[in-house]
Amino acid sequence: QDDTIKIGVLHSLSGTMAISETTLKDTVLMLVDEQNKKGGLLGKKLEAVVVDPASDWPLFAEKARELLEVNKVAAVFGCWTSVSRKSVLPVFEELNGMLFYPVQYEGEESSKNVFYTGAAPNQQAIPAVDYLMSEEGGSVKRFVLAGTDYVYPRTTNKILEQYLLDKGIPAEDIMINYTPFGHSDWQTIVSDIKAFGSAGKKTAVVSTINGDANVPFYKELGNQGIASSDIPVVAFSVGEEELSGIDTGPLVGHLAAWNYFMSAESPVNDEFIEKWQAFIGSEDRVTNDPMEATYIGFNMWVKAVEAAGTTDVDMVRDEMNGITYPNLTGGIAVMNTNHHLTKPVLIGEIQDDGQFQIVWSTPKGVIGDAWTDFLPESKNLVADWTAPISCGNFNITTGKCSGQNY
Amino acid sequence: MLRIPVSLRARPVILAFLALSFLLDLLSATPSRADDFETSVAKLNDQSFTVKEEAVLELVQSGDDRALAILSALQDGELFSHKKQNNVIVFSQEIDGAPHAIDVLTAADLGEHGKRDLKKITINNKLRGALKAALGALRLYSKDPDTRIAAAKAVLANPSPEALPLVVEAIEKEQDDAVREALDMAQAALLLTNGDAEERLAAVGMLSGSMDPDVWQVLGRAAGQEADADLAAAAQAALASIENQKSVYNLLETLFFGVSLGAVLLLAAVGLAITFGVMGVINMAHGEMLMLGAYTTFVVQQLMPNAIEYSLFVAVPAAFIVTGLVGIAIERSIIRLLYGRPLETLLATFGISLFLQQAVRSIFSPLNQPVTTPDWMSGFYAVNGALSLTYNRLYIIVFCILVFLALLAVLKRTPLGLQMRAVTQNRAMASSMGIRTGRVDALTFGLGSGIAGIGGVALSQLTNVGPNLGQAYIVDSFMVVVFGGVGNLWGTLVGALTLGVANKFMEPWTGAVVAKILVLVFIILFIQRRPRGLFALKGRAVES
Amino acid sequence: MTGRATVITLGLILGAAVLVPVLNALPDGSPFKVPTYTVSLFGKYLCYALLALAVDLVWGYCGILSLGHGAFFALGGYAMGMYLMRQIGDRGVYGHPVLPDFMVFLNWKELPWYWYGFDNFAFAMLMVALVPGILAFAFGWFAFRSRVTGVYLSIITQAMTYALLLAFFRNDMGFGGNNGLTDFRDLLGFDLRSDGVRRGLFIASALALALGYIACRFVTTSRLGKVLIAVRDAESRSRFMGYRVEHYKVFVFTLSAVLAGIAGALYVPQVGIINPGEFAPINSIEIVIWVALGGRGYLFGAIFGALAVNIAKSYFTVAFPEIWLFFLGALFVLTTLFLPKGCAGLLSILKFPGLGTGMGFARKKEAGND
Amino acid sequence: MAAGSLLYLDNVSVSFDGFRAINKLSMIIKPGEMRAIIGPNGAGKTTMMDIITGKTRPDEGDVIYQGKVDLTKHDEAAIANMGIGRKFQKPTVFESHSVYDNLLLALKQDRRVFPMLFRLPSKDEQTRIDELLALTRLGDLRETVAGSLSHGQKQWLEIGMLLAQDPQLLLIDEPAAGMTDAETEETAKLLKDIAQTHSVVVVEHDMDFIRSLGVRVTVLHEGSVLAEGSLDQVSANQRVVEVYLGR
Amino acid sequence: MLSVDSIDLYYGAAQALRGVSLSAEPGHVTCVLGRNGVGKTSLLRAITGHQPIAKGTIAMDGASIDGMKPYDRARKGIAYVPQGREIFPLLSVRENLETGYACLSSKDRNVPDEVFELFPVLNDMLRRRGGDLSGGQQQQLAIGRAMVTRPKVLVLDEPTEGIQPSIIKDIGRAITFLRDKGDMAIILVEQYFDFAKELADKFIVLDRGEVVASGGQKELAETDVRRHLTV
Ligand SMILES: Nc1ncnc2c1ncn2[C@@H]1O[C@H](COP(=O)(O)OP(=O)(O)OP(=O)(O)O)[C@@H](O)[C@H]1O
Ligand SMILES: Nc1ncnc2c1ncn2[C@@H]1O[C@H](COP(=O)(O)OP(=O)(O)OP(=O)(O)O)[C@@H](O)[C@H]1O
Ligand SMILES: NC(N)=O
Ligand SMILES: [Mg+2]
Ligand SMILES: [Mg+2]
Repeated sequence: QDDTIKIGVLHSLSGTMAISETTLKDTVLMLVDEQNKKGGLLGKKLEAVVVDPASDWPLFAEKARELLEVNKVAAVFGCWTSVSRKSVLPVFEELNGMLFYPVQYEGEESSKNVFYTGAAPNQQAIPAVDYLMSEEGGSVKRFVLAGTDYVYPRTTNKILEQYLLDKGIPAEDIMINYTPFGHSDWQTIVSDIKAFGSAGKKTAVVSTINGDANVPFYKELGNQGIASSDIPVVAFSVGEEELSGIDTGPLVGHLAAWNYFMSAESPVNDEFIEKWQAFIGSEDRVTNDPMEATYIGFNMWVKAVEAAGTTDVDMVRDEMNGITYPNLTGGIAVMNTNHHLTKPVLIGEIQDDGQFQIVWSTPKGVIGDAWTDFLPESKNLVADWTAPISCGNFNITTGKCSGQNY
Repeated sequence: MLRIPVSLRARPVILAFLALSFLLDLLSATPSRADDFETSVAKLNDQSFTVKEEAVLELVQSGDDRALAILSALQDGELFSHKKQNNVIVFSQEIDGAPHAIDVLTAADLGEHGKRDLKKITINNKLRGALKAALGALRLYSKDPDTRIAAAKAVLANPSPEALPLVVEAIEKEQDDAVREALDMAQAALLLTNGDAEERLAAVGMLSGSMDPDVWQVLGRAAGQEADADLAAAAQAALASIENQKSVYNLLETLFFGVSLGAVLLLAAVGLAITFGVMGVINMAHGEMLMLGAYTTFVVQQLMPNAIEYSLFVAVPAAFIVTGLVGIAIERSIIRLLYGRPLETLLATFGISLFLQQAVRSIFSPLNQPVTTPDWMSGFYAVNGALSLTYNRLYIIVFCILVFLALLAVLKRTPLGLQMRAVTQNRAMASSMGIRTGRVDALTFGLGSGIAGIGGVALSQLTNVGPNLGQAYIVDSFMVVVFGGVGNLWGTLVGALTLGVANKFMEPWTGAVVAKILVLVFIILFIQRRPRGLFALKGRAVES
Repeated sequence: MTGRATVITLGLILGAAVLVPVLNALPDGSPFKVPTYTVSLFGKYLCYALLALAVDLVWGYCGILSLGHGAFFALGGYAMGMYLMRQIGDRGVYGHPVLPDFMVFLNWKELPWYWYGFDNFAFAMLMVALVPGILAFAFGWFAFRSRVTGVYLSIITQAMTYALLLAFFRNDMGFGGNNGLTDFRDLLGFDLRSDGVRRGLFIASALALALGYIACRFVTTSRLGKVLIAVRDAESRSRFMGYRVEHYKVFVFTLSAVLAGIAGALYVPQVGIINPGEFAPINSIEIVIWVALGGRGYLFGAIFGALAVNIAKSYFTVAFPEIWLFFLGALFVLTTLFLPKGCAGLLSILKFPGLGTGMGFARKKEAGND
Repeated sequence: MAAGSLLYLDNVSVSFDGFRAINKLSMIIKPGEMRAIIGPNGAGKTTMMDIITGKTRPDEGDVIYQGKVDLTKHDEAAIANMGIGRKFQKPTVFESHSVYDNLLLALKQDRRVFPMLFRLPSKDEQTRIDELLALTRLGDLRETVAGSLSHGQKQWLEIGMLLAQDPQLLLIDEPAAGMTDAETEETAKLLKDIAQTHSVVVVEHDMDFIRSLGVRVTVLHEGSVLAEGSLDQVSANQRVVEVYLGR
Repeated sequence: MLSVDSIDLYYGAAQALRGVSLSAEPGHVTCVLGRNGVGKTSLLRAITGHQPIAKGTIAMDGASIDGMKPYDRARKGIAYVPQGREIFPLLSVRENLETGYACLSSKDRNVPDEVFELFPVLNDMLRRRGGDLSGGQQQQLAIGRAMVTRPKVLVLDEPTEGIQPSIIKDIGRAITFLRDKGDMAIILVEQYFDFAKELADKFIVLDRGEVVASGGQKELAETDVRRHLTV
């Protein structure tokens, strides 16, 4: 029994989020597989404990507790939606577990027990609009911020709105629009966008539309004949996997901002893709950004455990700070002391083969910012988990660090 | 003045070439030399899009006959650089079944190439814009009037100085009025951006009252201009008058949106109107029947990848049969045992729905499946710039009406329909009248499920085809059926349309979320007024 | 006549209320130690059981199939959640003295009026009962007075919870959007993370369930209970007999909503989050499913159903994470086929003949065995 | 006119999608009176009772009770509580309640929610129910679920429930239907002693039954009164013979 | 010709019929008499196949029909006019009649004229929903509906219940008419003794689920039969 190291996999395999999360479960299984082929970790085999929180947020907390208390896992890879993360957070802090969260999110958080390997807003949203406003991006002057009505889009759009205003975009040139989860009838909104875009200034849509709502949205765009050259749409939640469910013919040229695209040209990436398709047994399965985030997180953890020579959470955590690992796009990912990664930001254009063609990327990696500088309350906050601060939300003005959960 | 040899009339591309060279005489650009052309072509393979854009302009100006072909290929993403052969620029062409690389300069066949040998020459949105304009100009002389109109519109959309003389020339020799009109507009647009003061004002006059969004763009730009105050004023006036016209069409558009949403709701719900409305089975698995219909569409498309255009005509009957049979199987194996215990059907069908969801998840993976929209269903019919009706919605409305009428006919006109209603109203007595209740039950449930399957085919054209499809529609379906009045098909129809239209008229005011909330509140209040739904059955008959 | 069922049920609940915490208090490593994980897990189940009880009261005994009871549960939960939120005080990530974190980063300036008072435990607990109660009363008053019955009632209850779902999703509502309320610290000054408090909550849940059971039992066995069943079977007949059907319905509906609210309030501190997901129509349907499986019209059946389904769910999701829905689906189907009146129905036939509401003994028009 | 009358229908009409079921019907029932109503199938007898008991709202006309209350302004429960009880043509009982509980619920008592919640069974309620069980010959079925009674047994149970309610005015729709001739006579006797202390309106098609009641008879036809008087008088009426009795 | 041979019938534990036998020949009316709750309806439910029998057998033209579904019996020619009418409430009167077509080959799918001759009111109300009819109208509809199936055996459960006198006479005539056509066996459950006496060719009297008396027309006149019917 003691010759295995258990790690937890906490992704929904049923319910609304299964569409996105199942892939990440498989990714972890693949990585564990490989690690064991390489002889495991600290001379022990890795054993993945898979559970299904079923897209039910309280169930996430229950399962997290079970993984930590009953299965005594050394680390957990899981969660997609922010609400699921919020739900398990107290559990991880109470039981001093270690969670790797692989999805882009709204930021405004840094927990001692969580490593955020997905993008913070400044690693996705901000560069994306920078690109749109650039000469090359079509020097966009008018913005539609369309999102699903929940925290991630709300926050991201709040940040973007502030950012755009700071950049001198007049308020009347920013249209903000929210839709319910799984919204499927986009006729009105798309035609509004069309109208908004026909007012003389170059217009673009920044989409934080989540999950299932995207397919009908893009289909409607296609049907109402909004070509990317007229009104480009840049999305933060649409990756290769989402596209695999759409006929991308009409969408060529629309954009997405991520830290990874399957089309990235690098040997590690080719290798990763081959391994993945072999593991899943299908040439058609794609890779995407959260998978890379999982990949980085997993390997950083492995590296840290080897360095620490134990899976003891506190010791591994100390090793995690500043640890580096090659990402899949040919650069190096760094785990910063705020538990967010340094990653490059890429802009891709949708191709008719369902892939993204990288049309722009930041020259070097961007450091994930837990607390955005574009919201009054959070610009004074910094996260740093090394002494002397060792705090997730240190207020540089008051010099205080308000309530931590442990 | 330009004589077009009859022998060439049939060959628009060449005509376009002539046009091209003609353009360059006009521009009296420096006489182009072949090597410049080659360097420009080479530049297309550069990393930076700015360089590529230069290259495109150079090609346009080069006056070389090969330019058009190259640029169109570039626009359609069919231009490659050959990794194996020091990155010469090539087309890829099927030559007796094998892909061959063709040098764009020499037109020489560089032999077969493998999948990875060629690297696509990429473009971005900005470049697309530029290409559109350039090609637009080059196509002004196409033989086909529609192409010419398209070309004119393209010029209008991105007015670039070079195009002006071309347009002027084209106008002079244009016979077709429609095309002439388009060209005039294009010219106006060009003048508005490049002409002198009064030319601009004239242009505004010309453009005002147009219902073409591109024109609004142009005017918008002019309106935003500080430099020339009265021009700006004129442009704003023009836009204002256009706004008025627009508002009318917007109303029509909203109505259309509402009706089409209603049609979707109806297609989603009408199957339930049978299984629940007529049979009284609280059918929680209805959503999964929709889902099966959608997946059937997907499978059909997989089976006939080369005939996607016709796939739906196969999918509809296929979906009806597949889901119909599943329905019959469920009825015979489970529901059959639950008549007279309607509430137990809730539990059983809920179990079935979980089962079916997991089944597709295990068979097709939890991911959404891509269902292609046939060309004849994509795109839209533009009444004008302010009002355009998307084809898929139009067809779905029509389809929905057909399905509804067919169903109505079955229930009201056929013996089976009568037996269905008899059985569900008094099973025991129906049996004593010689009606094979078991068979009728199975057929009824099968029919309801089959219709749901057909609904699923329609949904596959609008939304995700994934394991959650059913869950996404089950609640709305029940709302529609109950709101309309259980057991009344017309009620279901009117209910669906009412909810659809109400929703769409509220959305612009309140936003999508609040609109949906208001619709729900409306349903609650409405049921207070009419506790048995929109088309309530009244009288003794109901109580007994 | 069903004294035995009552005694057994109460015995089991109260037994658990004593035994589980004691076993949990044992030193680690002792063979009988019940891990804290299990304690809060079963604490959660007990809340579900109380919720199921509430649904059975209206559905099983008065024929009101409510597809919106999740709403009352959630509202009770939110009331408790708001109290817990206020308890955080300035320990939130932004260290704001009053505003909860989510309000701070959406830069709200001051607390919305409807958050006032929730820093006071007594007030919050009052709201736990009042908010669902008042909503149910108002909703029921209008619906029952306009004689909305059967599926029509079911659907508008569903519409109600659906509308609330969408409303609470909106950040502007001031309830934390879809992230809901979380990150709780302590209750009445006791640290929510201490095993002590966990046991306390477990005991509280058990007692609440026991009291809820007794209350429902009292109602259903009273003469009013007989009227409810009369209403369920022949509403208009009972009218002609002079019973104000709408009053009876409003009464049970409200009572049931309050019970659901209390269940929600006890649920939240044990799972550590309350979010709009609880309003999802599917959740309310699931509650009905528990009751149907346990045996509609049998109070202990409802409790049994809630426990059975949720224990099965917890087990399946770990044992067969990939395909557990097959098992749960099959469980539901098989129950309907082989236990026509739910598990309780089986028990009642075996052990306690004539128990429950005698549903289904009635000679049914449909019952023609063709 | 309404004065001194227990029930006064003042040209009441109701029609169902075009079809006039009750047509300018006027009628007076005096306190303590027993009145028999006959008339062809579809004449409107049951509909009339529906109107009196608040089930159907008339299109026009008033229904005055005890010379003051206009019943058309009240709902079923209110009317029932004013002391108007009814036996339905198609026997309707609480199918999943025992015969005993059916009677218990019918007993005259404070029908408001909370009194019902806290009321305990009392001795004289017991005795009353036992009387009724004896009277309706359902004594050995007292614990049987009403749903499994035979048609006629249900008829009796419903009569029992009506008596338990102890209303001022009893509306009885076809009590003898599905009873043996012997039972029919029983029922007639029963109604007669009830009539000592109550007002009764009874609808029947069984002429022997009507005769044995020996009370004033009203003949309804196409929603209005065709004839009124003693049975012999109305039976002599040609129209009545034509539309109702037949030759 | 239909014959019931010493059948037992139970509802759960309660026995409703004990060794009941009876036979019905074409051109004859067989009457079943008895007080409330003695098992008359139960007997008919057994014959029409709505209630399974525990013992004995029911045969039609010599062939046993035990275990046959009600609809197969209906197709064999057993038509049922149940107690309480069992009209299809939401079907129009016409549709109610047409449900009988299920037994018929498409060529003779029509409503026989005699139905409207016997019950003209049905003709006036073809469009009205069955559930809206008055009790008596429903009773007439129920009989008419049974006649549509052109039965060999017509089973009537208290057809005069709630019917106005003149129409009772009509129904009496109807039954006589059908009997005299000679191709139809009629089983009639009645409480209305005089009516039964008028029509019965033979009869049985049930008490507590047992046959306590039976015989032909003249025995029926005798008072000991009435004894079984008195309370
Ligand atoms: N809701 C309704 N819709 C349409 N017609 C109706 C409705 N209710 C009653 N009727 C018609 O009104 C007339 C009177 O019906 P009612 O039941 O009062 O007759 P009745 O006198 O009770 O007859 P019976 O003696 O057969 O019971 C009948 O013709 C019936 O068809
Ligand atoms: N579904 C049932 N479940 C249990 N017992 C029943 C059921 N139906 C009838 N019984 C009982 O069986 C006995 C015979 O009932 P049945 O209906 O055959 O009587 P009947 O002779 O038709 O009486 P009536 O003249 O009142 O119609 C009655 O005592 C009745 O209580
Ligand atoms: N964190 C997200 N994408 O919900
Ligand atoms: Mg009547
Ligand atoms: Mg009977």
